[in-house]
Amino acid sequence: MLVSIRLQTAEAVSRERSTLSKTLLAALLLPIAGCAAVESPDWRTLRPVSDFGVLVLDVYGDLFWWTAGIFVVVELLLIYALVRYRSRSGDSEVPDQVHGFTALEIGWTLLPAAILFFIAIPTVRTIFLLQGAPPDRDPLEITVIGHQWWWEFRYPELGIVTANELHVPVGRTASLTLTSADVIHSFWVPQIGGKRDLNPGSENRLWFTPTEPGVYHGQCAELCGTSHANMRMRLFVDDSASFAQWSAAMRATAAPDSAGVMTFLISGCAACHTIAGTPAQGKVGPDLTSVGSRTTLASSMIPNTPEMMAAWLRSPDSVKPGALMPDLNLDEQRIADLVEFLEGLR
Amino acid sequence: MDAHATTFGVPSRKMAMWVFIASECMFFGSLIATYLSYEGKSLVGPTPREILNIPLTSVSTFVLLMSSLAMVLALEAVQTGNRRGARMWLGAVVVLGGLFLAGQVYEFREFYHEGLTLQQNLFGATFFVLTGFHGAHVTVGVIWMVTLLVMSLRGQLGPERSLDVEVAGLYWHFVDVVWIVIFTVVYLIQ
Amino acid sequence: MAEHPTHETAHAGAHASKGTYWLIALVLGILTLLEVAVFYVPLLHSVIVPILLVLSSAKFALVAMFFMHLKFDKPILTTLFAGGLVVATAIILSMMLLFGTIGPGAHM
Amino acid sequence: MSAHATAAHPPLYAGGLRSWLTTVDHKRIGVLYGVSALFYFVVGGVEALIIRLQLASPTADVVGADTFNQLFTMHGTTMVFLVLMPLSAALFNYMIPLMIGARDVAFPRLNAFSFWTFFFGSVLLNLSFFVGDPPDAGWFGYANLTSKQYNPGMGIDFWLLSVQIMGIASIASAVNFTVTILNMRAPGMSLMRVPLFVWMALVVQVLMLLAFPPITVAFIFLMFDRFFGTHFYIPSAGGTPILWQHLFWIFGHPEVYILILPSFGVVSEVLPTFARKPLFGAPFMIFSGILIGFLGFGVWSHHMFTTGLGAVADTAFSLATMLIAIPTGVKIFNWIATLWGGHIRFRTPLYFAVGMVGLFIIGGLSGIMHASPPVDIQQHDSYFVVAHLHYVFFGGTVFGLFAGIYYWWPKVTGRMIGEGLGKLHFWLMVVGMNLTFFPMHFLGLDGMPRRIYTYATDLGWERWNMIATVGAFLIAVSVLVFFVNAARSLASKTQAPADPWDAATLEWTVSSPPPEYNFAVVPTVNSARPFWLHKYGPTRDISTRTKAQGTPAQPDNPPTRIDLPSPSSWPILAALGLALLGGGALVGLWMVLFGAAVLVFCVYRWAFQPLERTGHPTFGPAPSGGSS
Repeated sequence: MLVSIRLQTAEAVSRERSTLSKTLLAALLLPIAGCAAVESPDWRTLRPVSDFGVLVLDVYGDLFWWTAGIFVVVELLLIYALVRYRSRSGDSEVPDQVHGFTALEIGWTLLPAAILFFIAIPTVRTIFLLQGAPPDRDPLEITVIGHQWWWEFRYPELGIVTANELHVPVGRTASLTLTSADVIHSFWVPQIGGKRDLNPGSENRLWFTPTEPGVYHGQCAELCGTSHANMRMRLFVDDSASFAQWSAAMRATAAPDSAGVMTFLISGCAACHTIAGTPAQGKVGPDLTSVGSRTTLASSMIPNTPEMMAAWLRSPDSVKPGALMPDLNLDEQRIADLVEFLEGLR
Repeated sequence: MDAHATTFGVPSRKMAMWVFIASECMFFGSLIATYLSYEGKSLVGPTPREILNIPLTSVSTFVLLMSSLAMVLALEAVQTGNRRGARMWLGAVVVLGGLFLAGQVYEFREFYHEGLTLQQNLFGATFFVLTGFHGAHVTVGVIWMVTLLVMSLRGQLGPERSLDVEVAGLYWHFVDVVWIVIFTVVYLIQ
Repeated sequence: MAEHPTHETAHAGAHASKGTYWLIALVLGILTLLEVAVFYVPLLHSVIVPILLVLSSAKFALVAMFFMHLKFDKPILTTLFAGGLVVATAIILSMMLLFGTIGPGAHM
Repeated sequence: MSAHATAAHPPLYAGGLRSWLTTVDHKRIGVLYGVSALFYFVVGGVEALIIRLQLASPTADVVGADTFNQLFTMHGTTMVFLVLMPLSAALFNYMIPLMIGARDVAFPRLNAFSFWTFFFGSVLLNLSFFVGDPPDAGWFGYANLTSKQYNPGMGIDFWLLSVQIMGIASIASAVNFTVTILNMRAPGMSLMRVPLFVWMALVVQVLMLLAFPPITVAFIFLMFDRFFGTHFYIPSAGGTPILWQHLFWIFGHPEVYILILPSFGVVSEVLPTFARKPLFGAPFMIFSGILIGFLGFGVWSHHMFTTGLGAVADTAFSLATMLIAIPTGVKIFNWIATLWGGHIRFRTPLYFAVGMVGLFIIGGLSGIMHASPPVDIQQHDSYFVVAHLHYVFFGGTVFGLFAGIYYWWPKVTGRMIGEGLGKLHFWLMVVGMNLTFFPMHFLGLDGMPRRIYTYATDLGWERWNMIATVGAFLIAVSVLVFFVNAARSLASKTQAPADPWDAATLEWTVSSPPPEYNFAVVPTVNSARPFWLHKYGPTRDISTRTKAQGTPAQPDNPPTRIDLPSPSSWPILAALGLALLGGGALVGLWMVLFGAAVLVFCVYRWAFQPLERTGHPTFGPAPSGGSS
């Protein structure tokens, strides 16, 4: 019996090398092939620039190799069974009617349990690490408030309020308090680490210590309405010197030229926006105190250039669909004045 | 499809009612879970302690418990072919169920006058939705009982149809046990 | 939603007698009275929750076992009911834990 | 048994539209479910294609932001409630009574009511397209984005009312099938002899029973918030949108198993048939299915690891989630062991079943990653999760259900379906599916969030997005091939044999399609594989024995007549009343009251209408099998 099976298999292999088994193999290994096609992936979540991201990546690494191993073993077993036990044409024999093998089944119940044990340990340890106290005893406290569809960043100890561009110094733990002004949003800078939701009516916390200066892309990760896709941000990890410089500049409220303030006030902008040191104290939209110093506009959608600023003022909705900033029907002269004024706020 | 042909020897309709009751456990479980999760989280009054009328509700609870007694006696009467008893006890279930509902309507009106509405606070919302859906179940039960009573009065409710009464009874008793839980966790444990 | 109302006959198993029903009703009434009494005795306020839970569980069980005939009926019916009941109870407890109604940090 | 296979009987699907509207036959209702589901499969697929076109390149402008949000909301809602659930229901309806040796379900008219309620609910959902305001808050509809303040249009109302109506259909159908499976089995079919597919169906019914009430309650709260101004999910009044997340996922996670277990069941029927062996370790398979269902209720918060529930809750839900991997692993190993040592015949159903095993593993393994909160918080709401869930629902459920469709196609239609086109369908679908969904892992790892209608050019996401879009169109082609194959099969004249696959379960003992009464003589079952036992005798030492030509296992002891339930108009009218009651909330109170009146009236007429009426044809004794 055994011999005959061996003969069959040998025959099958030499005769056909069946296109079927080949294609089957190719199809099921497609994902692996896909992986292999990508040389040394440099995807953002795999290139962390904070202690938080590194902790997360460590657990991911563990899990990846366990699951990849299981994947390869199981798929190979499946393909082997298919190729080895394929019926030849005209074969009307009935195979042995095996109903089960209890010891084996108990075995492959316990095996995954054992593997899970190895996955569970780093998981639980990291959960408590990440949700425990920040490693730095004097972290930089920042409050992040989600809005449809922009980010508000407040530095209570520095007296800074800004939007959409978050600056943190390298090497010092940033401790974020997260909440929302309207619907649920989610704070996510992939290279920093995992996300944490911004829930209206309650506060969440998240800390990380950036390790590499640079500018990193971040984005809201919880569906929050029309322009969810456009709720982006930039995280600037500055070296200590430039962070000090930035925060000093932010705190220095340059007396803005009064003509510009006047245009800003009579155009209706002040109903929603604050500019420190002026009567404009609106709380609905982003704080514009030093908007001229930002690199981007409209929750990091467009570069901060006079042309783009003008386009944004002309028709907010066509830049960011659903934008809550109304189209004020400003004439070109007023737009030019406002652009000049706002770009001057540094 | 009679009892002898079924696998478990239980009439399918009776089993279906039990299956439905299991599902209802989750329905009321979710409502109760929400009530308890939001307990004490209202931003403004009135609070349960200020407003819940324990003497009134104790009487209501007693009325509903006694309706369950009437229900089993009605079933017993139908099974033994006691038509007079069936009418009397089904009538009693209808009256007691109606009394319970009347008590609830009175209670809701009182609360409304004391400033507790659906919109007032979380207590109002969770309380009215939980007890309101229970009341809706009682209402359906009362309509069902009236139907059975009319059938009985027309002489259509002989012993051969006692399963109709038994299944309706299971529903009625379940509505009663739900109230046992609500009375305890909403009214007595504040 | 009664299906085929004419064809089934009740499975008249060994139900309790009328006397038992009256007795159960009496016990239910007394338990309710006890519950309300516990509510009004200030001395018992520290242990009111466990007492009330025990009393109402007893009422629940009596109605289910006798009025709903689970004690005399096929075990499959009890199994079905218990399935829903257990999952529902577990969910209520988990939600209370998650929302801080009970457990660490609760006010009760 | 097979003696009646060729007996004359009235054609199952004859009769005009009215006979379809009033049918209470489980087979016809199964067909109605199947046709509706396949129709919505096309609708949901077109929605997906538009989504993929929009994402194929950065800053594309195929549809606007709002339309995109509506499309993925409708795609998700459609695929979950209008495709995968009813497609499973189609197989349940058609096959369960046949597989357990029953003539119909326990409550045939309730069954019709379930279908029509589902159907009207699905129509109501899609009506939102015609009033130009489809829902746009995602199929998960997280509060408080669904509140009146942030979503003032009617879309959310359409969504919440129609899903609630379909939920009632699901609960009604779950009650019906739980009782059918438990209580309507043929003599001798103990629970351990119930076919795996039926077992998984039973677990699914219980999950529906227990999972739909919480979502109903969540919807009731949302309805009260939107219609009556309560504050269940409104933070300014002390409520929390997180309550919605809990209630939704208490439903939502069991729902995942509601969607995948039917497919597990199909594969557990198909693999043994084509390997010509019994299912390896059937009791383990049954218990692991039950365990998956049970554990499914204890893990809902693993969808909420970014919500901020705290380290203790995260740990508890993480560990509970990991436990589910154990019974799932058991299933996969047992399937492979079923193939092991068999004589595997490579027919189309086997292709899809094997494809399901091979692809589901990928979704299962990425699921294990998500069980670990530190990993999950990176992957949550990113395209990695989109990849994961499509490997589970497309690789797992869709492939499994297609295995079932090909497997039972001859039984249902009485026609064989083309092997060549079937295999082409399979290969196109495998390649298309991997091309579409595998790159999404990479996109997720590169930080692409889900549910975004556009992305900037400088993020480097366009290559994999373009590949995914190409894959999606390949899937569309494969589905087209399926429809061509189906049409050719239906047009062909060759009658399918009763038992084309040499299978082991009861449905293959009757003709294809089965007679209206299913079994002329209700079989007596003495094995988990009654038909196999009948064909091959006791299974010990079977390897040398060749197939014995069919002799009836049953003593010919026919009943005098077979009473079948009569068609009834009341279930469909009651379902219409329910839909008017629910949908009426969008029109006005008068419509709600009108719907309620219709519902109550129809329920009364239904309750007092005898199930079997005189004058309806009954069937005489077998083997003549003709109508009398």
